[in-house]
Amino acid sequence: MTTSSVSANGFNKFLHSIRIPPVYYFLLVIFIGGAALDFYFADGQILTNRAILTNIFVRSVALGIVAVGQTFVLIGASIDLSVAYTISMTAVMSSFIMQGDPTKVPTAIFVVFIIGAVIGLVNGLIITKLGVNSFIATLGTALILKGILNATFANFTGSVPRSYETFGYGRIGPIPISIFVLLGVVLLGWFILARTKFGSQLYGVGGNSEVARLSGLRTHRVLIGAHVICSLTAVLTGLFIVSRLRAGAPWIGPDGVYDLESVATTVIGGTALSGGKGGVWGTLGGVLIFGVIDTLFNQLGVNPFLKNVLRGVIIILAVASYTLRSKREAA
Amino acid sequence: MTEEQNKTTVLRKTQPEPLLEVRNITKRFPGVLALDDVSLKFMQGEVHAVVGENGAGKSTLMKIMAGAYIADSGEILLQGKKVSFSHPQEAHEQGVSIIYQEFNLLPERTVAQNIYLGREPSKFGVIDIRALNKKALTVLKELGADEMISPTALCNTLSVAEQQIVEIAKAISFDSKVLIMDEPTAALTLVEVRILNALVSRLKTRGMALIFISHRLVEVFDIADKITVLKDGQLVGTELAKDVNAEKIVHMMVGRILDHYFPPLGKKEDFGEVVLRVNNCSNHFLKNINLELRKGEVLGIAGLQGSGRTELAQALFGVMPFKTGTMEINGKTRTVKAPSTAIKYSMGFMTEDRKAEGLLPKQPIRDNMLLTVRSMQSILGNIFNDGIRKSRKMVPTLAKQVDVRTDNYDREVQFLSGGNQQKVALSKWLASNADIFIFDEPTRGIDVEAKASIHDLIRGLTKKGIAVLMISSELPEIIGMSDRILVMWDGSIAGELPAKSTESDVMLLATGHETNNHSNKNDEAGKE
Amino acid sequence: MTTTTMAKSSRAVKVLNTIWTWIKKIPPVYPIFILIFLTVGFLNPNYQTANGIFVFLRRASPLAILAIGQMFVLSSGGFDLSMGSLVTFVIVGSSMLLNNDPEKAMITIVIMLGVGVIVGLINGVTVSFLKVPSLIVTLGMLLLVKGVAMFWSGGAPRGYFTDNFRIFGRGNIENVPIFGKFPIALLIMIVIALLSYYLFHKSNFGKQILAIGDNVRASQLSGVRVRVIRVLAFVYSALLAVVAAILLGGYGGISTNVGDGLEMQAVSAAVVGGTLLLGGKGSVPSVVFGAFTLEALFNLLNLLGLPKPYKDAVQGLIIIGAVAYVALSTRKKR
Amino acid sequence: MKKSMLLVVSVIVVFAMLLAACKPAAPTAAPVEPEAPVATEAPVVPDAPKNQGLQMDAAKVAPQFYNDADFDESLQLMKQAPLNPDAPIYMQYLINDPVDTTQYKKAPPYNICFSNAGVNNPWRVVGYTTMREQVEELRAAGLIKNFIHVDAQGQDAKQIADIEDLIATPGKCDLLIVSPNTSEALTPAVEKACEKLPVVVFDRGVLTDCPVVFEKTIGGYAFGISGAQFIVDNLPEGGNVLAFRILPGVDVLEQRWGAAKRIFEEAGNINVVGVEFDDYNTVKTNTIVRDYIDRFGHIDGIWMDAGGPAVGALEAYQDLGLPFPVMVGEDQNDYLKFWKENNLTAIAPTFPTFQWRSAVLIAVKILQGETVQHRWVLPQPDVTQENLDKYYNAAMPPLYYALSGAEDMKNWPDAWINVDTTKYVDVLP
Repeated sequence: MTTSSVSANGFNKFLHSIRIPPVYYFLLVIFIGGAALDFYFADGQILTNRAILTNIFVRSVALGIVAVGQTFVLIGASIDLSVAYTISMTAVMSSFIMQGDPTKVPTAIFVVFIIGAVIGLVNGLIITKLGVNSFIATLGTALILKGILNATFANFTGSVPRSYETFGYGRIGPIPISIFVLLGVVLLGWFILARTKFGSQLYGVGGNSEVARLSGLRTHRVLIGAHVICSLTAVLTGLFIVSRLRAGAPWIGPDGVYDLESVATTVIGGTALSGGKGGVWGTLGGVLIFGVIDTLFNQLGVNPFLKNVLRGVIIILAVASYTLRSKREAA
Repeated sequence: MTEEQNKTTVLRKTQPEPLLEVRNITKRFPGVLALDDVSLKFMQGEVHAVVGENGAGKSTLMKIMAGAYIADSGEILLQGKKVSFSHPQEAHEQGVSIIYQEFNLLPERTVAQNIYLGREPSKFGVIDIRALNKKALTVLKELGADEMISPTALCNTLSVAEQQIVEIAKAISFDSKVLIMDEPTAALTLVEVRILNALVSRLKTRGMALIFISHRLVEVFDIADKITVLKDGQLVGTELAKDVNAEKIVHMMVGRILDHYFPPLGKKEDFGEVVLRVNNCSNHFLKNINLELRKGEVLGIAGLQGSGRTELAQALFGVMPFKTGTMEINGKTRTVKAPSTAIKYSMGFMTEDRKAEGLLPKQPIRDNMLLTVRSMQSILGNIFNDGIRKSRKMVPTLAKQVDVRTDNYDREVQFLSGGNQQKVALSKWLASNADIFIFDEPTRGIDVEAKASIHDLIRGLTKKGIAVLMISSELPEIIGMSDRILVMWDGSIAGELPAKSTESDVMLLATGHETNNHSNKNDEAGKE
Repeated sequence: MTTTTMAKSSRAVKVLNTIWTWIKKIPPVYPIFILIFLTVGFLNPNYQTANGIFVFLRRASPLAILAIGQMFVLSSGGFDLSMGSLVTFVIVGSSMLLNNDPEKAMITIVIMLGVGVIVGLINGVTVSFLKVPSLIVTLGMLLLVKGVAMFWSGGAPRGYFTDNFRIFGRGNIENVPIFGKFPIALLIMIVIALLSYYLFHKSNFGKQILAIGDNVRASQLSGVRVRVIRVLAFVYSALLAVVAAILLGGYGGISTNVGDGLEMQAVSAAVVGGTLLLGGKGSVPSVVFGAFTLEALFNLLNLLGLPKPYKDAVQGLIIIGAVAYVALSTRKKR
Repeated sequence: MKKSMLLVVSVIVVFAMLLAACKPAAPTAAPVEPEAPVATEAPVVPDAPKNQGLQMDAAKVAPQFYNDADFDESLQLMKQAPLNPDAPIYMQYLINDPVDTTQYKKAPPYNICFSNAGVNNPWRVVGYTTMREQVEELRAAGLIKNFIHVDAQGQDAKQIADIEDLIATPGKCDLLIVSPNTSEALTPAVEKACEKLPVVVFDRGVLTDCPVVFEKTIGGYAFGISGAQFIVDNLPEGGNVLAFRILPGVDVLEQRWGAAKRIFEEAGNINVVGVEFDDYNTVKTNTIVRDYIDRFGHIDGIWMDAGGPAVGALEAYQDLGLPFPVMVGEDQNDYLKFWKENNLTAIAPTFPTFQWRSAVLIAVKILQGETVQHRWVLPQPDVTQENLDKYYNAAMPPLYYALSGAEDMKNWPDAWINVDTTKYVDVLP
């Protein structure tokens, strides 16, 4: 074998190994189509204005972080509908503990991550040990969190110190810090899924839990781990949102529809609801699609009610493009 | 025992301690006693074949040894020490690994990821991908399959045989002392079987204990040192391979002489007109299928796994319809694009995989029996007339016909024994008044008694003028039941054999060998 | 003599055993409902009168209807999350169509039922033919249907509900022997429950829904037209959502967020009524009582003076408990 | 199996306890008996311990939105006549706080951008319609070219991103109008916008003084005072009051309830048995009213911080065959109709929707360099028995708001009867 053929081989292998998720072609089409529409019907800012381009990402940060966590859960053939209230819980608890005092920031962050881990643990335990379907289990914990939150904090509570707002509004050079955080979470998510034993085991558990069990995996532990990770990403989303809103209120999670939208973007990104398949890069693509259409609708001045109609259509069509050729019956 | 250098020989000579031993294992499933007080010893450097009918308890025993099931009672000894595996991983860690009958690969993951699932080479939880692929390649090389299979290929791109090799690679990658193989050769071609046999000998000289389940007695005699026969969950006996012949083993397996076991074949005058004729039909899997099925006959379809037996049934029944060619049903040309059409043209299909394809596990016996009748009636039918009551009255009759002994038809079928489940699955086709029956492995996984009664049932059907197409991987069953035999190989029909052909005739065709006399035999069959 | 007494006692044990097995067969939702309702009646004498009970039943009727519809889809192995939005759509759309004209009431109801059929068809066809999981399809429809309603009305519905439209949700049949007043909403619920009972438990339709929910592959191979059945289940669910919406509109008047969260309440009621998620088991009477149980529980919490938000928390605990109970008891059986 | 179940249950319990421990105020899990003494809890207001409703969580007023000085000022403003009585009501102001705007002066036509919290309730629909009709009239007059409307659909996070989008393009907007979704959350975004262009905030406020004009009618305090005082004046002896709020966290709404609460507390003998959030949902409101009647036997006065679901509450009485309570609603047409048809003892404090058109008119004034009021306080009339006939218009739809101030517009009343917010064009070709 000559060196040149080795390197060519290596390059092909590389191309093969990165496997660009198909959602990015969809994203590209939407982006180009959107830019063209924007160019003809509005002021063409999407392509020319860097601030609007970065804002597409900033819009995607909150949903993106939690969608990474949702990807873990969906790969494990589970689902987490409690993320919206986990986000609320985080936002409320962190601003309640901080009370505008910069010295309390570490305590607050520590406490909310612990709470997040406990929520994930409870979800995981109910699903694995009590054998409750994940849809109902996490819907149930969502309702419990909702009740506790609304009964305890009826309002904006406390506030975050100015310094903490850097997370939401700060920039490194021209690029908002939050974008780095999102990319960091995606990279970490990718690393865990693709490069660690845990990730590999999660694919196993989601793909076929019986095979995973027979291969000697502790399937319950793996699934619980995925749920804990998902709740932790929800916590991070909550911390990000509270830094932008200055204070936390119980409704910010459900108002953002983070539960269903994180599932929708993850599925659009190519992760199957049935598990064992997908990855965080696809999810990022799905989230960016939502960011692009949001920006596009604003640029074009689309009627807000029509936006929801179009969102619904896009969710269904995007997923249909994957499932159309599948032989299995859907339910 | 001080001379370490010649350990193996010494051990053999002096009645050594077994590597793995099971004592008094009993395991019960709902409605079935799967294993009844079974004790066995497995030695180092020895290939030990475990044979038995379907449902004899072989797979259950293997799963208990590998930690996938927990025995109700009894104990397992590994190198003389008592062990209890509550989880397959514990078995792996102690050196007992297993290849299962069903495929156990994750289709969306690579070969290397599958082989080392849960045991990836890693530091602090981070996988060393290069080492992973390298290790996988080494294992594949050991199997001589490194040219054929790349460690980075996704498993859903592999052929059935390649997947089987990956399974074997996965099992031997454990550096095990004991390797259990549950029908590893079922899907392999002869060449691949030879590779496997060579490999088994290699593993044997390494000092491993190999446990081997197979239906193919020829192979068993090729590589096994010892043969154990199980029947109905009980141990019949263990023999040295060189001391016995196939007949003896078969006798031990079935416990009676074959002629008594099967109902008499049909007589020529019983066969009526052709009810199903397939002319040059093909689809993406099947090539140029031609066949005729007559009233009152049992047409056996033989072939190795992956030869297209099940696919043929699915094509006939409209699950994976033919793309080209014509089909005639009862003399009229018909296109069958969906099972519901096939049922309309009075066909019935007993599927191979009862649990996945034949039954509604959570529904009562009654609703399972009436499913096909209901699917033929109008959707809203029966609300305002007494059709439903009529249908309900059918249930006891059907139960009697298939000999399901229960007075509670509201029992969920998931709680029935395998044999009764199969009878329930059969009864829904009796209810639909089908006159062309396709049976795909009608006696898989049920006990001998139930088996016999199903065979009687099939014969009973043909006596009523029903045409039966019976697919089976069990040669004795094919030979014992069929009035004619079609043998499939590589998606096409390799040839036709008359009733009472020998197993070797069938096997030759099934492995892709042209028989010189097969056309003659056809002629003879025609003359008779 | 010991032997005879023993024989006697063993016979008694046998009888007790048979009684016990009968009791075990009763779905737990009934005793739970009775227990909660008795407590409610004990705390508030209103619930001891026929009128009080009717008020309660009328209030529970829309949820019961929604839960039945949801149960049809759940039993077939799917989800219908678009119900709540459809309720909103019907309420907003009816007020637009009625435009204060009592003569349009009938045609409005017919049109809305038509909309229900269309929404159900889209749900069902997308699941069956495009093979998109129903969770995603109906989630998309949730956004879409509400969006259309808001887009149509511009956010503020136009007309009043006329009295002849509201009568279904609000009216009573007067002078009914024994009962006195009998709420029309309850009557409609009973009619729908009976119809659904026949469809689900007696007709081929219901048996085939259970069949595809239990094992799609086996059903298909037995000739069940899986797609047709699935589509019909979604259509029926959407139709019942429309009926529930008409009752809710009659009961509460025009509001643009009546439907919010109703789909999850319907799932909860169905699950409390013993419906198996992902298909294969369901029962109309149990689900109706599941809805009643949920409502009675909310009443109980109110009478105990718990803050309203705890209603959600209790609902969460109840559905987890109901599913865990089923999961653990079937695991034990195996 | 049992072990794992125990584990899960204990984790849930620990979790709940953790939350309860973190809770900012008095425990809520303890059932509150109607006449139970509340000595064990630290009473919020020492002189009104009987008002258990005033100690519910929903009764808490967010301190950052409420202060007594503003309460007093509102009380003062309610009595005050406009300083420019000749202007139409939607341009009148009650206090003098002039600000010079010559630095913003530009040649027309103008491009005005509007970041809207949402068009998600009927009050906002009527206001938005009025606003857009005003824009069309100004377009006809050649003063406005583009009016770019961005809707946040009730989400803070989205509105922040929306504002960032709008100010990202220099020259796209000459002026930014903001109707904030919530006050605290939108403050940073509005501050950022102020650095780049003139900003007009209306309806709900923000916690910064940077906008050129913050415009609204007298506001939440006045709304709360009018309704609560009416109940204090008309409630029969020993009557129970139930208070409804739509949602927490909005300054205007917090102030309404804060003011009402103070009036109730100061009156001393008003027994507020409950404060509940109704999510602006009539069915929910109806149910809550029945629940409270179940629990307390009779509810004699209902106070609402937003009258949208008022008819839902009243219908509960109608269905139960009970006499109507002393009622506080809003100027929504269905309520006025119900009031008129059933001769209620009722009042409708208002938060007039005409302030939406004021925002546009003020924006144009700023861009023309005219002097405007930095804090522009518009008058806020109540609908009472005396003037009910003036405000109730049978021709208008049920979700119309009487104080739209739109009667002098070109498309009156069709644009408000057949509401179509989709017909307006943002960017002119």
